[in-house]
Amino acid sequence: MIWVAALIVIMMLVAAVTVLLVRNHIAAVAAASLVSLLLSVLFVLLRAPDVAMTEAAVGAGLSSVILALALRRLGLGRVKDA
Amino acid sequence: MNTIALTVVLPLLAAFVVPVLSRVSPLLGRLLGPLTLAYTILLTLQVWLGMEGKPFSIALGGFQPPLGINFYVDRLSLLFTFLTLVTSLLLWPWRNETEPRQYALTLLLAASACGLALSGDLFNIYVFYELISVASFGLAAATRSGAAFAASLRYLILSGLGSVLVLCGIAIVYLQTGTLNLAQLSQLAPETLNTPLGMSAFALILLGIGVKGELFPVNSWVPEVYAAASSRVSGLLAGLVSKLAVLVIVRLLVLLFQQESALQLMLILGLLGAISGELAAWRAKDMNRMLAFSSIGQLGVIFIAFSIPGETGLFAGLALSLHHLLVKPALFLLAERWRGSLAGLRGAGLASPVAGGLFVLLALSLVGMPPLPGFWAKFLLFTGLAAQQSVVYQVALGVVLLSIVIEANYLFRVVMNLFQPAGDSSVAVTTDHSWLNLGTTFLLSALLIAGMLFMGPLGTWLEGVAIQAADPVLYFDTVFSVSAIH
Amino acid sequence: MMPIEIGTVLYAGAIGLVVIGIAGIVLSHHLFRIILALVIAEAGANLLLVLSGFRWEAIAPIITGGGAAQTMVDPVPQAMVLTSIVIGVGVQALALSLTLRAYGAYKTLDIRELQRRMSADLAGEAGTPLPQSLEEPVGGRPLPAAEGDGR
Amino acid sequence: MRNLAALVFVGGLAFLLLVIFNQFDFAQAPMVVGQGILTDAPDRVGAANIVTAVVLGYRGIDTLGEISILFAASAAAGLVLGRRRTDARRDPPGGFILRSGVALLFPLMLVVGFYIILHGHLTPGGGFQGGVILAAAFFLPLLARPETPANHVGLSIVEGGAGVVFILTGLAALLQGGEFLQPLLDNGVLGELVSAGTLPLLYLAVGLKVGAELAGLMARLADVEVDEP
Repeated sequence: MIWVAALIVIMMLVAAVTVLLVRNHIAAVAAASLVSLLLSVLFVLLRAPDVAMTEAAVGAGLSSVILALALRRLGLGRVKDA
Repeated sequence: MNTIALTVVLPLLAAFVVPVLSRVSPLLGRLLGPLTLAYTILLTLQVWLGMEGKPFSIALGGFQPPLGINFYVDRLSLLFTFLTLVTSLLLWPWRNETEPRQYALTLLLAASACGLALSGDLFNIYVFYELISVASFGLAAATRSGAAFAASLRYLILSGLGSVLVLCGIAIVYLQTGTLNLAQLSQLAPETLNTPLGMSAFALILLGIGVKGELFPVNSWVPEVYAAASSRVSGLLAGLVSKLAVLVIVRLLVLLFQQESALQLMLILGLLGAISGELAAWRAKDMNRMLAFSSIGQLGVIFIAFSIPGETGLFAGLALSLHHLLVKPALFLLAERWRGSLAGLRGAGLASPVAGGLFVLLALSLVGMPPLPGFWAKFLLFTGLAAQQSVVYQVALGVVLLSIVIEANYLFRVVMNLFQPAGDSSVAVTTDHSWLNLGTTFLLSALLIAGMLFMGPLGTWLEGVAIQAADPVLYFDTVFSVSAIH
Repeated sequence: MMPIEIGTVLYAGAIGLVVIGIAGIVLSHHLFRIILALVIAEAGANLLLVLSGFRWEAIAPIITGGGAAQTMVDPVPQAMVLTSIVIGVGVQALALSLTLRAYGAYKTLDIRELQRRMSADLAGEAGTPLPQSLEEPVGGRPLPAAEGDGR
Repeated sequence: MRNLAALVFVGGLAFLLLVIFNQFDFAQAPMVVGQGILTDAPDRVGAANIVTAVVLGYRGIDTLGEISILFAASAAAGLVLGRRRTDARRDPPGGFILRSGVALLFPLMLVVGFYIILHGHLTPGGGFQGGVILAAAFFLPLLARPETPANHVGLSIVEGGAGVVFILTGLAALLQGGEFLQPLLDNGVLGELVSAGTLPLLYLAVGLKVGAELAGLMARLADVEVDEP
């Protein structure tokens, strides 16, 4: 279990740093969504299925949709934006 | 007795209903909020008379306190519930063109403020704190100007940072003790939280909740929001919301973090806030900024007062808080028509003598002119500070004196300006204070005068409130004796 | 699991998220990034709370079948985290709405630029000169003298 | 200069937090309240999912606060974003695949959403998770058919109504002499669908409210143009 956990944690932290550093906004949203997804896997490992479901539905799903909609309205939603 | 939960629930219910009801009948929509608040004020008075000064606790959902959430009702929390409801009613957005959503947000603010005053559970306090935050973001942006959106957004970001810090603090407390119930924590605290660990939890929570309490390093939102929001909202935020944040911090301090270093941290942050706020207010060029910065300064003084150990500190802090709660919203209401640069206000006091007179009265009390209540509050602070042995408190005494001098200086400058005949520099001064604002200010000033006339009994009573609130053993016994009866 | 303990790894992950998030809030100047950073910091705090209830050899707090004798993990932090996740998404949506409007008004997403224009706006409304750095409490940042309108 | 101060702050915070949390033994935190609830909940509340028992029972007022926060956020967002301009440009309608996909998914997501909500007291899931799925279900048609705008009046009726149901359920207990939010009705048999007293009703209210609020928020953010203040 420790290696699984360590792997997930490392991926999560890398994704979190990516969110702040990547120039493309869509990629940043995707990375934030990945953080939530990995977090929800961690929650499953920690015996918190309720929290995992919520994190997956809210963090990885809904929150990304809201962010993407906002990006579209800000005019930053094009992938080619560097 | 358990009707006290209704002070939180009924405003929430009204808030849920208002947007829909306003579509059906605009009149009913406008009346629902004030009626609900008036009814809950009556309920609070009823409970107040029924409790006969003895604290009690109610177990929400019938689940006994350590497992479920309880509301702790003593004179302090009831006093703040009452003040919350009355202030929200006085500062209600009466204007015709108000959107129903703004009614809903004001009601949510009132409900969560009552919840903050009553709640006896650490995480529940966090939930109400978030509710009060979200409601105030909405209200701060309600003027719908670009500046209001930007100011509210910066406020939100700072508050969000604060929330994360509070959550980390709660996680530390929970890891250390395994419970969130304040009464149980107060019993466990001497063994578990009286450590550097507890101190760091306190620091995190202090910084997090301090965002709303205009605490020193996390108060950069204050001038922008008060300058961009409507004066009623500024009055609510400066008068009410900041006091409830302070109240929560003080409760946690009394119950959980009874250590000297916690008090000293708060003292130092309060000192920095007092001095930086007053200096900035002294340099401010327009009314709203001046009031905003002086609010930071006065909150700093309140933090200094609460950092005096024991009931002396509570007594002085409470007196200062109540005084500020009365005076600041009144000043903001007067400032609504006197927005803009201070230089442009020349002669405004002569043009509308009632408003000018009220401003002078409020300013005198704020500075601490002897017969007015402000003097007694500051007097209590001085005696409390002077009685402390530690050097830091002596320094604090000096700083508070200095801040009063600065405050007097800039307030009298404004007063002089107000009553100087408008010479050739005839800046068009708007003098038509709305009857509503003037009436509300008048009411608040009348309360101030009444406080002056009944200073003796009021002081004794307030000291009783402070003594009751300063007793963690009483808190514990009250919460757990009730659960035993259940 | 001798060399590294799993607890250390998980705590490091949670604190890492919190710190990365807070660093993003404090250091970033782009409003959208700041909001994303806020989301990450909140996620880290949530993980911290869930960790506080974990137990070895325990099952998820759901009673299945007949035997309820097994030990379970602490349900209280899980309930708190459920609450805090939903609070987080509400605050995030409000933050984005405000961002849209602030962008509509000032046409910038740089928070320094935004604050500069807002201060100029407020000062203009009040009829006072642009506030100088000393008027900000220390939490605020010094403003350079108004350097035109930028773009 | 400011960046340096911020870096120092962040570094200090990281160090502080690491030191703090290094002092705790992993998975050894005292479980005072948690243990009490684990022993008390099955008989007292009758929900097989103890997290649900905590969310709606022991900490019911937290949940009320939380749905109020969502309500406040959606009201504030509505206040900020304003009404949709009638002549606003709309997105082009979605293609055939999107439209038929949505037509297929919509009922499915509704069913899944309600299933998750109604089984919240038995299995993982509940009002929040199901509510999010309901919100997604109502948002999908907006993507496929932008020409039919969201029914904000209907959504506000649902969110207000669900909140009222939650509070009235709590008040009913108060009127009967209990405490606010005290569970009513019998617990029933642990693990059955109709059990745990009023909990499923409360979760249904929470789910509808969360769903309506999130759907409203998404629909507002999806509008391309709105009126200027």
